[in-house]
Amino acid sequence: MLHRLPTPEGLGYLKRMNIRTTSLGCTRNGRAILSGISFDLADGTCLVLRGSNGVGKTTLLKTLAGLLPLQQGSLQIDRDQVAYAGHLDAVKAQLTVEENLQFWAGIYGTGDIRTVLKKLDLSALADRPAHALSAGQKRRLGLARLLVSKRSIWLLDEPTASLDSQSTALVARVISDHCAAGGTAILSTHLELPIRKVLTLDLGKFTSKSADSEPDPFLDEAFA
Amino acid sequence: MIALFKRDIMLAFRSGGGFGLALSFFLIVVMFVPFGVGADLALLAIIAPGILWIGALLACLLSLDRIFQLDFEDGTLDVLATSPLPGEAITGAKAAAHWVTTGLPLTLAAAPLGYLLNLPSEAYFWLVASLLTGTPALSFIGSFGAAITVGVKRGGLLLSLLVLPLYIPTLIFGAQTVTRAATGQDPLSTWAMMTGLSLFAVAAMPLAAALALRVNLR
Amino acid sequence: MSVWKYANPAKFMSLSGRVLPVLTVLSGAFLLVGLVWGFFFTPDDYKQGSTVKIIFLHVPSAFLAINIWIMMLVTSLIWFIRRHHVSALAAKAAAPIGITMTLIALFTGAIWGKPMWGTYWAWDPRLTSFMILFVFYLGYMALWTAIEDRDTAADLTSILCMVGSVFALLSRYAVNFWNQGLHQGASLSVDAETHVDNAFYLPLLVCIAGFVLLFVSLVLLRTRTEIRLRRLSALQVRGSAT
Amino acid sequence: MTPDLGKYADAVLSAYGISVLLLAGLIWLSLTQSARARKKLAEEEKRHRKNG
Repeated sequence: MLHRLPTPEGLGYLKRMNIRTTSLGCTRNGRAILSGISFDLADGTCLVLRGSNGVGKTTLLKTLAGLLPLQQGSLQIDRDQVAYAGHLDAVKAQLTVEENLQFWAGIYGTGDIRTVLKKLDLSALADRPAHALSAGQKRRLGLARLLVSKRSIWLLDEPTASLDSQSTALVARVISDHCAAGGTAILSTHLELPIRKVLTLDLGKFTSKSADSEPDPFLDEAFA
Repeated sequence: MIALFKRDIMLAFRSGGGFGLALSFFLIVVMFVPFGVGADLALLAIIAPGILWIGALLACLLSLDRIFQLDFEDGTLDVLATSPLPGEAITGAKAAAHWVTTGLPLTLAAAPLGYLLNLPSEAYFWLVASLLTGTPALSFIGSFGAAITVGVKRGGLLLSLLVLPLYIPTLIFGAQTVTRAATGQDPLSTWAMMTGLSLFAVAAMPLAAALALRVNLR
Repeated sequence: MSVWKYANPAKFMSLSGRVLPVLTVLSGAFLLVGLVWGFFFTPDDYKQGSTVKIIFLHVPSAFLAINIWIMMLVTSLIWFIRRHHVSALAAKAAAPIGITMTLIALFTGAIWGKPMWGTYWAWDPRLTSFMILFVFYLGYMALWTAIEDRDTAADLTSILCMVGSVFALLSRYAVNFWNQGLHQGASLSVDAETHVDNAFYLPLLVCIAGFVLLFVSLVLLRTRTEIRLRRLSALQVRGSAT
Repeated sequence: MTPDLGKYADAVLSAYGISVLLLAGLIWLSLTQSARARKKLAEEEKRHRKNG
């Protein structure tokens, strides 16, 4: 059962398929929770993962990022283009905003962080230690890391959690701009974000039944 | 890789804890030995090489859990694992930074502390030489232990239990080098063996640590 | 027909269930014969007197202490490369047996040492190596109990076992070196077993066979326990899912 | 019955005593663990079969 998502208008056939999954299955703590996920995602699109808590949004994102091993199906994704942001900020409290970004620029081998700071309204805060930032400012710093990475596939786990409406709008704008520039984003959120060209995937439909889960050798047959 | 190395050193200086703590601990251990065994200078001269090596080893052990734990807790390791850096580069850079912030200062502090324990004058050069090439082994082997226990809550004690047995050969060769120098024997062969061991640890442990880290990030 | 099919838990359970009673009886018989023979019907050594009878405990336990670690290394490798669950569980099951054997070797060695060397404990290279082996077992077992997730625990303990083996070997060489450095012309080495009289040789072989059989029976029993526990938790997970 | 162990009787007997004690402890532990696992699993299997 292949759930091919409709290609958004304005993207021709020549557009490269950035991410392709075929009947993907994920396990968490050795227990199959998702199966049969198939989608194609073209450049310039944003995919929002929906579903109740515990349905496996984080697990799917981690599998896409390569942090969890692929359990079933096939996955085509350019790992050299993946920038992952988990629900933790990965911000060092002892370093300033600028030092935090400078570090990630060094890791990703990209240079200029000034334009990124400006774009996210962080220039004024550049010398402030990260422990003095508010939750919204920290999240902006996390987004700045994605921009600094200069990578095209963003995998975002709850980027809007614990943010006020203003910060949420900023997150949506940054993601929108990224997709408009040809990038791809897959994110999980409970909110309706004002992003153009957005597709939605309800993970509730792919909850694994134990029948089609990975066979557990310890459940094979009864033994005395 | 250099960025990670630099940042770890910067963090060690910033947070204060890791850097000064190891040195203070080393000083206190050395200070406690005369309290325990008496102030007989002749006796102290005999046990000084062992005390200095064990003190340095324990001081090194103190800060091992910081190598990965903090980055694990705030999600940095997840992001690093998806970055262009290979796993071995992450563990290698972090172990190297640990050495610069603990092994190196301990090496420098060892000579004056040796004087407190009446270490014979012939042994100072070899004390510094053995610690200089031996403490990298402590940091790199320790980083492997830290990578294994990173997912364990309050894993400090477990970390010591796992890492200390792995330190045995380094300790034996290191302390033996200084003892030989102090008693007028040739320390070069033991020093060479310890340095070889250290090189092996620097080359191989990042691989093992990266393997363990990968498992723990799942 | 591949030998790997016995790595399937159900197959392993049925096979081991059939073999275990036989092995248990065999190991009991061998141990009884070997130890009774050794204890009651061997002459005293002209030099060591009756203490030579300790050999029937010391040598087999020392032999197993080392070989159980090697068996754990092999099963760890199999788990790591082929991911057979039974293999990882067998390594976990073997560790407590290994540590018991190490303890027996240490105690009997120390008791033997008292009349021979005049002290229970000397930092003889062999005794010291066993002390080191003991802490390696301790660390390995502590890691198994510390980690909740079973596959993660299996992965990490097998990595530890592999790295630990390298360093255990290095420690052995370092200890040999260190001891020579301290006591020139060491007179305290336990090399009695290298030239064993025929009167002791046969009962010793029986004892070694008995210890090995006992180990195999125990490791099967304990692996079966681990497999049952594993199935128990798998059933519980499935039960809570539905 | 007991052989004459001479002046080393203490050493030999304690060596055998400690070894037998340790082995017995290990066997006892393995058996109780086995019995407990067997019982728990049997209960769970029964519950599982009842529920379908």
